Amino acid sequence: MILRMTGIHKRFPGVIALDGVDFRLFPGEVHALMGENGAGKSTLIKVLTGVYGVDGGEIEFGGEQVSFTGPAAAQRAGVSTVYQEVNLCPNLSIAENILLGREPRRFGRILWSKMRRRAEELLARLDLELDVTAPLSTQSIAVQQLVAIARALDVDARVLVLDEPTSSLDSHEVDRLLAVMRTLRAEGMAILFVSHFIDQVFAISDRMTVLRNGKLVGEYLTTQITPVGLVTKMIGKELATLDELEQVRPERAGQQELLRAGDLGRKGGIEPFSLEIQRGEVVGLAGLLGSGRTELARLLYGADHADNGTVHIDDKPVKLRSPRTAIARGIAFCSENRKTEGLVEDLTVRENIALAVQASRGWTKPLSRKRQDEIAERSIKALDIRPANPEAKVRDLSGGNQQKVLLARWLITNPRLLILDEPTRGIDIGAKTEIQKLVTQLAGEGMAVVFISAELEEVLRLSDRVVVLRDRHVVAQLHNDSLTPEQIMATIADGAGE
Amino acid sequence: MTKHRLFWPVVALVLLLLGNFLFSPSFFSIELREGHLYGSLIDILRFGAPLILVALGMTLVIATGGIDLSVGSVVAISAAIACLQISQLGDQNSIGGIAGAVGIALGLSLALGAANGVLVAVLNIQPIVATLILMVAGRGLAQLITDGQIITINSQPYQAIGGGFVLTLPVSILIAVAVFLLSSLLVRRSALGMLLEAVGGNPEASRLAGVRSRRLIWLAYVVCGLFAGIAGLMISSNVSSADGNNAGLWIELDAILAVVIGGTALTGGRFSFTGTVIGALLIQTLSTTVYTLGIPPETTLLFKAVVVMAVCLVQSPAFRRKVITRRRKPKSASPVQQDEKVEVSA
Amino acid sequence: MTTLTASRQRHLPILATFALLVVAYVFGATQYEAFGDAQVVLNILIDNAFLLVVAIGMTFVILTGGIDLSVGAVVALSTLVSAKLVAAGVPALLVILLVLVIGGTLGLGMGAVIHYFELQPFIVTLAGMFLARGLCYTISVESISITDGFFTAMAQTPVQLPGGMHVSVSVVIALVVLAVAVYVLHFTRLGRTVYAIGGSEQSAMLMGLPVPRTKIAVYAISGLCSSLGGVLLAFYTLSGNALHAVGMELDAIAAVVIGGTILTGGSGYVLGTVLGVLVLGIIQTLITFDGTLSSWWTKIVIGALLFVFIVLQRLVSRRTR
Amino acid sequence: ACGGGDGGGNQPASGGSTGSGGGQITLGFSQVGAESGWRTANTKSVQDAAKAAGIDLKFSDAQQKQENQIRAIRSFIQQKVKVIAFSPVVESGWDTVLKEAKTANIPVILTDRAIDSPDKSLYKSFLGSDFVKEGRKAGEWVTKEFASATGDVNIVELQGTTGSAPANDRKQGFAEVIAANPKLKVVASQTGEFTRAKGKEVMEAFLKSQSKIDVLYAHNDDMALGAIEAIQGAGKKPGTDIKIVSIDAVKDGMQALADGKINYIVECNPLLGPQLMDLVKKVAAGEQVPQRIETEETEFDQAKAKEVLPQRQY
Ligand SMILES: Nc1ncnc2c1ncn2[C@@H]1O[C@H](COP(=O)(O)OP(=O)(O)OP(=O)(O)O)[C@@H](O)[C@H]1O
Ligand SMILES: Nc1ncnc2c1ncn2[C@@H]1O[C@H](COP(=O)(O)OP(=O)(O)OP(=O)(O)O)[C@@H](O)[C@H]1O
Ligand SMILES: [Mg+2]
Ligand SMILES: [Mg+2]
Repeated sequence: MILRMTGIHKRFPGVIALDGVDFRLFPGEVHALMGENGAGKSTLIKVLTGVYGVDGGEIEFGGEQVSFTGPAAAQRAGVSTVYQEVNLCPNLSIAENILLGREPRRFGRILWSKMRRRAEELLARLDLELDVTAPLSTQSIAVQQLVAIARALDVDARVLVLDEPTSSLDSHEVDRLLAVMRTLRAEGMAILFVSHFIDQVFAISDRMTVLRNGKLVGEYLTTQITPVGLVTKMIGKELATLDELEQVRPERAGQQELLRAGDLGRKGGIEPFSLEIQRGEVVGLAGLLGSGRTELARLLYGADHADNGTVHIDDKPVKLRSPRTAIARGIAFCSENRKTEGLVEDLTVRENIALAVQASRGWTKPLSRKRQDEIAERSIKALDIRPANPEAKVRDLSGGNQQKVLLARWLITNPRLLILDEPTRGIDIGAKTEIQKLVTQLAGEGMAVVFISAELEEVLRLSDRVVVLRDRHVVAQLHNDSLTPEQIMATIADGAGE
Repeated sequence: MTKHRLFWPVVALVLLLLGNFLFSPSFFSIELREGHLYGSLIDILRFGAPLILVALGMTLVIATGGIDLSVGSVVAISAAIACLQISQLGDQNSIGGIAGAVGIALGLSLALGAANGVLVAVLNIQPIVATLILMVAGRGLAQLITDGQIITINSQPYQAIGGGFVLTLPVSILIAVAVFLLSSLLVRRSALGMLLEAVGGNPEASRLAGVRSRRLIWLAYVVCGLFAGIAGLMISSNVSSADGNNAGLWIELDAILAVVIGGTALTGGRFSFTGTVIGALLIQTLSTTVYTLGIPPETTLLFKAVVVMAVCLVQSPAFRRKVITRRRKPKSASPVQQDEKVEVSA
Repeated sequence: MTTLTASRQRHLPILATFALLVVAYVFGATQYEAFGDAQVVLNILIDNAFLLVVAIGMTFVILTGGIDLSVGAVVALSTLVSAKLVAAGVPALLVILLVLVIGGTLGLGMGAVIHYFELQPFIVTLAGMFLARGLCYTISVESISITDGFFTAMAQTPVQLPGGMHVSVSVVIALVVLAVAVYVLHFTRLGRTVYAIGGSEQSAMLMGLPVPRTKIAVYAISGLCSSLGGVLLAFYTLSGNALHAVGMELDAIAAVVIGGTILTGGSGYVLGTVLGVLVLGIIQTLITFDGTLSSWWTKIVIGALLFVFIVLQRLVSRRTR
Repeated sequence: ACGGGDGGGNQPASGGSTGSGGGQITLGFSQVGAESGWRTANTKSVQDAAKAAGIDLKFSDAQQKQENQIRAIRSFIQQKVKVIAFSPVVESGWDTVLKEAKTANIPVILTDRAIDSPDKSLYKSFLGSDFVKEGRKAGEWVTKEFASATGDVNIVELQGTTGSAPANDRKQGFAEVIAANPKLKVVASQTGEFTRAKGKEVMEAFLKSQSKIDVLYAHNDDMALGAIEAIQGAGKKPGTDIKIVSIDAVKDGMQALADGKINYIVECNPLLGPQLMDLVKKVAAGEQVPQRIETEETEFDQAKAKEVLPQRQY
């Protein structure tokens, strides 16, 4: 046994995040840490690596009792960690983000060319070819996540901790990562893995520990538990399955055009494309990493300026100069990057939810406090945000709950076109079902939705139409009657539609 | 109670006042002299009033993640132009003329604030250099207006702004209180406060949420300019003269300090007007303490250094955690002995 | 392609500033007699060597997203301590060493307080400024002349350059400091950690970088640079005075920021700082050469030139979105 | 430029041909700044006198920074002016740049404040006031005024900017004189930074913390003027309940003196332009000049103030 945590207690003001949790980890295993949003997974990891001090309990590492003073100490002892949010420095180059702290040096002097080569090698392990001298901030969140993984892989570690490393990745990258994990496991590495994707967990893990509300539910061998059983343990009750959702998808597509983009494009972002969106229609965007889905969405929202093409809304030409103009036309955009482009972490849940509505009203027409409370309460209930305290700072929420707050902000604006860029990132399986239902329901009420997700199944389940992108081109627009992931993948691979 | 974020600044203020009291027992006494209140506490409020005003404006700017170094110069310009106007009046006591002068001064302050705002919000110049420009040039402008001289005026109504009394209360305090209440009301009753905090907390997220961040940031500088202008009127009226070089000199530092002591972070986001007022009063009390205690000018700064440091340390949760209440060792929970589960072979 | 544009964009503010400097120089040379003399450029260096050193220290601090308001006071303290000790007969080199130790220690102390007690740098270094300035006054309210042979030699021995031109020893020292700073920031782990902290302190911590050490180090470096700046100012003026370098922290900050470093940290270059110092220097020089401006017009024109520089720099290097 | 080149047309060629036309003298003048009305008057006097004397003036304002002043002197050397004059910001630290001037054969005149260099050959002459003497005069007046006082005389002092030469010297001179009389006690002394606002603020505090104040000694008129307002605000009569002595004799101060709110002012004359220009011409002509010239200064009591007030220029 390389790691043993016993009776871990961790309190935050007003919340008991961990309540007597035990956890063990053996060399050569992948151990999945499971639980709903806010169950305490990330906290356990941060306690382990010394980001937080414990309020009770013991940590034994490599046979010795330890109490790491911080991530640096944990790293030195051989614990390499990818934390849940991308925790890298956006101002530095990709190479530096991978190798900072372990730069190849001679007499204390950093060898830059060696560093670049080393970074490229590490990225190649994840099947990634990037210009490693580019600043990290120019990269999409998925790439950033991969860079963080590459960084963790480079450490000469005995324990690898991965907190939701796959939340933004699509199947190809996930497969790559799982392959790398298998190799490492074979080499005797102990891996702690957190993910809300049940199939990934079953594909890779040997053992699972389930947490619920900060308490230990139990430890199980993967071979001895079923997906349904696992989910039941996580949420404490049976989960209504998704299957019915696929049936309820109504024949809607009201044939009433809401938005028409003609030859819209932006240099360095996405090649000119044309797209029509009908009322009540869910348009899914499918494509690989960096295929330009986010870029496309940002153009529709006016977050970036198009340098080409036209947009018509209700058959009237509009110039989307800024998000404000888009919002005024009833467009909403929920960004994939909740930390830098979404939430104001210092503000409360209530304020973050009310922000977009308030912004469109302008500062002179404040939402009354009562209205704000109402909105917040309703959202907290609808999306099961925990803790259910509208006055909690968003910073203190767990990753999945933060994502729900961001989603809530846009859902309440009641837009005509809702663009969701990876809305279910980091959201647990129960809540994800709720959100998918919600999207279907909203579309049924006539809202148009553009849905982007790295999870192809999810896109297919929800969309009436799938727009396929590749290398920043729109290559196909497929009508979704029982499309399969394979068909989409084939379209992407061909690079040509029908 | 100790949780409240203004608890510790208030404690520091009270301690400082008590310190004064120990040294000079008449410190808290307030008497009625010639029909107005008279005493050390009143002095603190009276001389603190301009600082409070400037610091309130600064709070808004800092909330947006900016900083305004030019407030001192705006103080000087506002003072200079008002006094110049009044000195040119035939009758320096004519209310109309004074109102005109005050109007011109405040208008100019607004314009200067707006100019700062344009540099920051429209041209995206870093606030510290954007306002540095006016900080440097503004002093010159003020001296240009006064021709490098001190303009002395003799105007009873104007003098009332900074030195007068209404119903035994100093007018300057009333103005400061009014501005404080009005701006608190404005900021918290409208959505201004929340939107400013959003812009300061995460500008990009706010933009994507549809907040008119440019306009808000610009507005913050405009208000800051206006408040500095009012402070300038107060300062000049208090001594019935305008001193282009010295009026409001280094007030920006004191104002920023007041904001920071009041618990608003220089990185922007959450702000507190009440905290700022407490901070400003603390700074003014500190000066008064120096005079009351008779600390020689050579050691004044050492004294200030010690007090400022002490105030901040008391406020710092980390300090209280690490030094005042030594961290108790956590009781180690009895390890739950569990049956060994099946080992996984690698 | 992307790298090229990316790096060009990152260097654009610096290039723009440099171009503006050249324009300003050419303008001065056509406008004022004797301005075109290359010695004028060297004089800008001579007159600003100490500011350069101080601003370099400040660059480290600002790159981490901090700020150091104590530099001016530390400079003054250093001149005064030098003068006092030299007058008391302590050997010059020992004095300089002592002064550097004092400056470094002050910075170290402030850095430790900032880090361990999680206080805002602004307030801690402001207290540091009060402290250092206060110490000055307690040491002496009078200015003290330095007559020591070593100091005088350093002050008055010109370093001859080809073409009959010369610089001072201080300039050489400042350039050495510059070279060291460039090296440290771009080729050592410490330097890269400085940038990382500026990018995101939280991330740097989670990446396992030595955040506490580095954060404290930058304030120590700034303190060290300020005290060295103080020594250079003592060379320059051959005097110690409690009123030296009042407001120099603003000059230093301005130089750093004009040089393209972002006040929130993480982005900028020391070479930019050099340009920032030169911008301030050339503005002053233009004004002294003009010699017709009244006191207030001097300030207004300084402000206006600053405005022109900053706005042009901004417009030239503006990203074309 | 203006035409009237006069007296100094033919001196030994020292600087070679200069930018300014043949016979005209170019004077480089570096001023401290414009920190007070006194200083501005000083600047104006120099500018006006230069114009009147037909001297080409290169004026540079140092904004209270020694670095700027050194820079200015360097640039004067670079521009090969005929004579350099400056009011040093501080007393020490001029040797290096003055040596450069000496090497370039440019004579230097100090105005207003002296420097403490042991090498007197670095400048030709000093023209200005003696701050210590001013302090002494103020002290003498207090001693005389309270010669017959029984019991202690409580004095409060408003100092100038901490560390500045006038503040140091005026404090010192005053203290020297009143030391002779044990009844005269400085009970509180605080800096008012030479400004009215600070003067008022500090005096307000003095009035509360001191039970009895007989005399106020202010290092300049502005602080005294501020203090007067504080005294009035406390319901006392300045000049009667509290005697006031200050230094400078600016117009507002003289007015207050004439009004009986100040009791005595020691003059510190800023109008040394004409004297300076005479000196410049002499120096440029290579004539011998005295090392130290003190400006003509006097003291004013209330009667004398009324008399001269109409003619005061500043
Ligand atoms: N710094 C903090 N301050 C206060 N509360 C916190 C803090 N960090 C976490 N919490 C609370 O602790 C609980 C556990 O959070 P944690 O981040 O461990 O959840 P998680 O299991 O990782 O969830 P997710 O799947 O959403 O990432 C949550 O209720 C959260 O609100
Ligand atoms: N493989 C890659 N190579 C180069 N650049 C990439 C790559 N992947 C992503 N990028 C960066 O991502 C941006 C475009 O991707 P966008 O965010 O639109 O993609 P996406 O389809 O949303 O994919 P994802 O969000 O999964 O990365 C570009 O600005 C580009 O710099
Ligand atoms: Mg988590
Ligand atoms: Mg994307």
